Amino acid sequence: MPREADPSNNEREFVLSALRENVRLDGRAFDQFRDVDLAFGEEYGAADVRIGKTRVMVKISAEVVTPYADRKFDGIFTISTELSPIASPAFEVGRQDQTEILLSRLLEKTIRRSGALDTESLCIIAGQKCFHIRADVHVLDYDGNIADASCLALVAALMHFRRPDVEVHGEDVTVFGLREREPIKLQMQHQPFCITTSYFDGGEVMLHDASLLEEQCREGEVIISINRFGEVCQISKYGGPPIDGLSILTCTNMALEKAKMLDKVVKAKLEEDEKKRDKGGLMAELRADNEREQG
Amino acid sequence: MAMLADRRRMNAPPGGTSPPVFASLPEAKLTKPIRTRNPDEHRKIFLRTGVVPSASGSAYYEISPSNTPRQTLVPSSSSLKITCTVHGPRPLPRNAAFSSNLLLTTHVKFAPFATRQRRGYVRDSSERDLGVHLETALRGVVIGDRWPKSGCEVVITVLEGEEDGWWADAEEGGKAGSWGMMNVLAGCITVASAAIADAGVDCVDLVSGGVAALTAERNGEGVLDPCPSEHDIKAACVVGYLQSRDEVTEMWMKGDAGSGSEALIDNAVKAAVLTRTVLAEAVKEATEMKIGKTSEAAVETTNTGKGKTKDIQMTG
Amino acid sequence: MANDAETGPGLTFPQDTFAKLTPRPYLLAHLKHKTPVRPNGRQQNEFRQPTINTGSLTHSNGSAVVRVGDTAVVCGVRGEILLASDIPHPPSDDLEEQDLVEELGLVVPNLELSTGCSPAHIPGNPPTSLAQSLSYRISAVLHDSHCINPDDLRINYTEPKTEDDLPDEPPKEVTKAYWTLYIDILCLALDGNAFDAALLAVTAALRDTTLPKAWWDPDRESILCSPVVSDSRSLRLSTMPVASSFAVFSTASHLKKREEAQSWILADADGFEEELCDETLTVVLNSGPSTGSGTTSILKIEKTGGTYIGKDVTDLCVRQASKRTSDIKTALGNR
Amino acid sequence: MGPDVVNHPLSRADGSTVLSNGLYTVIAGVNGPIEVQRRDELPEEAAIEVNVRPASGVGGICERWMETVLQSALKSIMLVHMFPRTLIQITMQITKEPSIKLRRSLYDFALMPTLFNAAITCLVDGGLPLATTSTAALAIISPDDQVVLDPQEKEIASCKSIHAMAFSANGDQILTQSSGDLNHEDWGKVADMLKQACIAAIGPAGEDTAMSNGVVQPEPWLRQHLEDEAKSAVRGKVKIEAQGRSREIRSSSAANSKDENQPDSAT
Amino acid sequence: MSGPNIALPGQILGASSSNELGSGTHLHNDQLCASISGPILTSKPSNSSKTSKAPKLSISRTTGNLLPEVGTTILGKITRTNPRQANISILALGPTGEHVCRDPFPAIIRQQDIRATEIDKVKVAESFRVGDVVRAVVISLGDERSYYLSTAKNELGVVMAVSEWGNQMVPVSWREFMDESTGAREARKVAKPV
Repeated sequence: MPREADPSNNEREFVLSALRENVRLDGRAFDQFRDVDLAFGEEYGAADVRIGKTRVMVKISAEVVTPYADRKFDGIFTISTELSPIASPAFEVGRQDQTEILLSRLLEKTIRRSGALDTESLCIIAGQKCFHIRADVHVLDYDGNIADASCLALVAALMHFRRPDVEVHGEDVTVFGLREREPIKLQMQHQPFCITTSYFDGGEVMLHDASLLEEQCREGEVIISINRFGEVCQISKYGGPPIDGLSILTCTNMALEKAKMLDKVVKAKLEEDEKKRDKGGLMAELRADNEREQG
Repeated sequence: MAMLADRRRMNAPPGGTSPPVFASLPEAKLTKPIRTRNPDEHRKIFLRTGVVPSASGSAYYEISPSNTPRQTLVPSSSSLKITCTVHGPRPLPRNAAFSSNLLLTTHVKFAPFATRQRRGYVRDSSERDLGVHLETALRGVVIGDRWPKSGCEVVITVLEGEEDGWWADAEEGGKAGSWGMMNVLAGCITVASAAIADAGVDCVDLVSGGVAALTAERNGEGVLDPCPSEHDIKAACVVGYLQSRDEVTEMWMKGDAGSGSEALIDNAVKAAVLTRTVLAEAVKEATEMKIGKTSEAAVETTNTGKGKTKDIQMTG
Repeated sequence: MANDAETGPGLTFPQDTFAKLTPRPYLLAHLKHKTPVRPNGRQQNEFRQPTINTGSLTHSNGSAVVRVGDTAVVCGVRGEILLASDIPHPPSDDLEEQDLVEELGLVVPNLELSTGCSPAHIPGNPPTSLAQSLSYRISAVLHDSHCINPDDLRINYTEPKTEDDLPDEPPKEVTKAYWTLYIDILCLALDGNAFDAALLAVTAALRDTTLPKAWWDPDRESILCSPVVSDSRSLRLSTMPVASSFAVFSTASHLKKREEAQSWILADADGFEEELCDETLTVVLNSGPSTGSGTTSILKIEKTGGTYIGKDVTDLCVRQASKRTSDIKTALGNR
Repeated sequence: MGPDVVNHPLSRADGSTVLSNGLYTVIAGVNGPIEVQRRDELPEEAAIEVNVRPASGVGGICERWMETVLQSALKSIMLVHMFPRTLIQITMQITKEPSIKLRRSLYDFALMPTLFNAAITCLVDGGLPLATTSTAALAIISPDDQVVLDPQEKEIASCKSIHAMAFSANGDQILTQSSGDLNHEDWGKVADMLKQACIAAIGPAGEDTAMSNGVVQPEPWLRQHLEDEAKSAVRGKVKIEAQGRSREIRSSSAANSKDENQPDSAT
Repeated sequence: MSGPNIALPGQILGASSSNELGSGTHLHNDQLCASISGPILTSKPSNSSKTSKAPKLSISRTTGNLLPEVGTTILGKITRTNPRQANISILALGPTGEHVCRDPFPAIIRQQDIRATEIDKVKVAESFRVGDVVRAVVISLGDERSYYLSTAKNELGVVMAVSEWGNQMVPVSWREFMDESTGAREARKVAKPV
């Protein structure tokens, strides 16, 4: 299988010495993201995120299933991350590689285990029927920083998604089609974002949103998942040379700033999308107002 | 449940299904089958080689079911139907290390419909166990050093397995030993030996499987080839036996044989001797057929038929 | 000719060797001969005659063993029970009755090739793309032909009258459970055209299938079945889908002129021929369940790879398939 | 009306397109020729791998079937002998599906032409040589026995039979997938109409058929798209050549193929 | 050949003291036993040989020889080439390929084993192309993967080849084949036609 081609020594040296002179190859500031673009699909729960050339798409779907026997009052929420060769020929079909495992673990910790989605609200009849919300993360173009991009797309898609409405009569459940009844938003408890800080020279140089080339040259990374209130969901550092404990604090502070930025992007785009969906409708106005109050 | 779906197969409906439960009705009372053969008599075996032409060697083994007409939908017992294919000697897989001997691998799998309870497609531990037992039975038989750096796969599919006992007892919470497995193993050994001979792989002898049991009905007296649904088995033994050398290559004993264990082994060997006659006959017959075919083919090629034998001639 | 080794190795090969070393020229030589015969001795449009045995598996509700040349397939049908209350997402009311079997997943066919049926299919591996495609195509035929009547799979219960019911209202009948048919197809020997043989085994096994009488027992709150043979009923297939596959052997190449290419249609290709043919066509005809009954319609035409099979060739193959279908039905009817 | 095609939306894949029609949106990417695993290696030609990935959920046996069908259809028009012992890897991600639930085989058949067209356009974008231009189209026969080209999802849901076919510029039939309740004559009718539609999409090559039957001919969307693509490729060529790191195994013939990226029949 | 005497594996054929061990047999204790099933062949000791007097007992293989051995002539197809060696799949055993192998055996012809003379000047690319049918002889069991073959004899080398344009070619000299329809010549290590 073709592996991701390693940069040549010259290339690596070039990147590193530029960084030592406070220059990134694409001219960005160290903490600057590439252009972040978020677009929603025609249907609910499809979010397409681009950060520079990196592109990730997330699709949410819902299905009525039987809950797990040991979690009768909870719905089911699963995140599937399968990398395919469309993003890079280094990703093989049907075989998990390191990148895929790390990404899926990270999203699991950041979104699922932090309780971002309220799974209890997905229960229809305890022990019998519940919603299974499924998020499929499709990485389409891989130019570094897929963790931040995937997490952003996932959060945006979850917030955009509407599940079908249901009605319960005793044991009978009626599931309404999207056209029969207005579908319902998922209950999100908070919106965490992954912010990856790549470091070079033992932490002397810290970068946000590294490109693939920068990732290949970096010594290590610290990934912090944090919501806009500054609550940290997880911090990971997968090996790499040790860095000063205090710099984790710096990372966290910087991550908070970025999380707030991404949060704003999501909110703005959601609002835009909602306006587009029912133009001029009074209902739409009211709903948007309510949301602002909640937020 | 939905999570466990196998993405390479069609899956059961998401709600999950259960096998039918039969009502006990007086007009369909099942009676436990009774052994009508003599204790030292083997059931009739059907064995034929060469059933899968694309394999190097193959054989089909069947213990014909008793011919009682079915009055109920619930089968009273089932018998054995086993197919075996041998692939090899052939080159080892790319990643294998050099081996100066033939690498023999065995594989036993029950068909989903082989037993009263529907089986899965993925091998379970009992199937892996059978594979290991079979490998032990065969390893010493094949003359491996004649086949350097090559491998040979023995693949067995059990289309219908022997039952572990009178099923109605098991249903009522009675004992459920896995006695059927022993008959299956004996069948596997015999059918594999036939298929290996069919493939033309050198062996020191034909190896045949035999089963014997000590039952509660006949105090102390053993029976050959016990059909588990007919007996109340206390202990059983299966052997892989080389008759011309009087050697046992594999032995598996279960249950409490007490002081009768030696007699039990002797009986299993006796059963294996009975099976061997069928095995030897089948192999011999197949070989005669093959010789017939080659001489036929020789005749055919000399009478160079139309278009069938096209020689290409080099010019220049 | 095989014995001229004494004069030194010449360039005359025994047939098998010729076939192995240069399979394409070997097949080509046969087809180009003035009285063309395929290397397997068959005519171009000749199918292998199947032999069909049914009902030999003890633990199946229906079973069949089909041998077509050196391809052998065994199929077992087993019924299990799906309780209506276990269905997480009951079908909506506007679902067409005939689509119920598919919607609920009541028919579960799986084809297994990893049985050592050929040197290329060794066990211990998950199903190959080929095996998965075959399972899919079989399930598609069973669903699209609507050959299984959903009513045959329903286990209904007439609810006793309660005081709330209006006195004149007929008793309410509800479906408490459904039979689910697990169709397990094992390929025991493979020499080409697994699809036709497998589908034949499936239809033969389904025709052989009997399901016990089953009822809802309100006291136990479960389904019970009658073990009495005379209570059981057989599955009535409403239609009989029969597949006929063809392969195209062609000398076409991107290095040669289009006009120079020659192509041959081979009915029911064996394993050797399949290896050499890129283009395949399968025609599935659907007709009444018994010999001569009902009108025949086309259920599926599937073609891929190559460019030889256009409209005219398809027409020709449909005609051959139609003849093949009546042959198969006769073979099945005689059982 | 042809589908909307967006060229080269992805940066990593050698060729890519987004293709959307009323029913589906598919994003396709091709990598190749690239290094092949030993077990898939073919001594005299390139191996072709097709991956179809559903919008939600992991692929199952129906995706494997579609991949097999497409792989075999594409292989017959790709010049695989130019790249022996390499791999051409086509991945197609479905991003939008019909909004109403279709029966499995209707869903799959309706998807087939979208996938085929997406694959063809992304192969052209990736500069992989093809023997001929070809395109696929979808038709159904309605319950009142009318043939409907490019049907809407509601028409698909209630159809009597469904047909996905692909034809090359010279009218060779590359792919046929028909299913439903149909007879001989109807099938012939559908095949003719789809053939015309496909040839019309490829453009003026088949002038004689273009005016027949007084049927309104769809615009040659594929031809227009390919011409645009070729023009922009010539413009962008200097840029491509100046682009950074070269791939590990891009054989010289592969590099040449960039230049001859128009299939011969389209010129 | 009416009713040949068929032996089964394990069957005792005679005492090892009075018989020579042939193929398809093995020794057990002092007995010569069959190891495959097939007709028993007895070859009379030739009178000229003084050392072995005993007749040689062997069992004829109904399946034919199963594996390539050192010295076996084989027929195979070239699967890939590089400047040092050509990879080949062994497809049939015997000078005319009497025994067809079910599974191809991987093998290598090293550059130095292509030709008997001027070994250092041989170029693999001018001797073999992918797809050529080659007759060669096994010279060693090789490494864990491939057998090693040689074509360093006149009657060994390429026996059938297809030109770049997909046409069957004919040999025109000891080192060239010709495409008769285009007239193009291609270099090969040609097996001497007999």
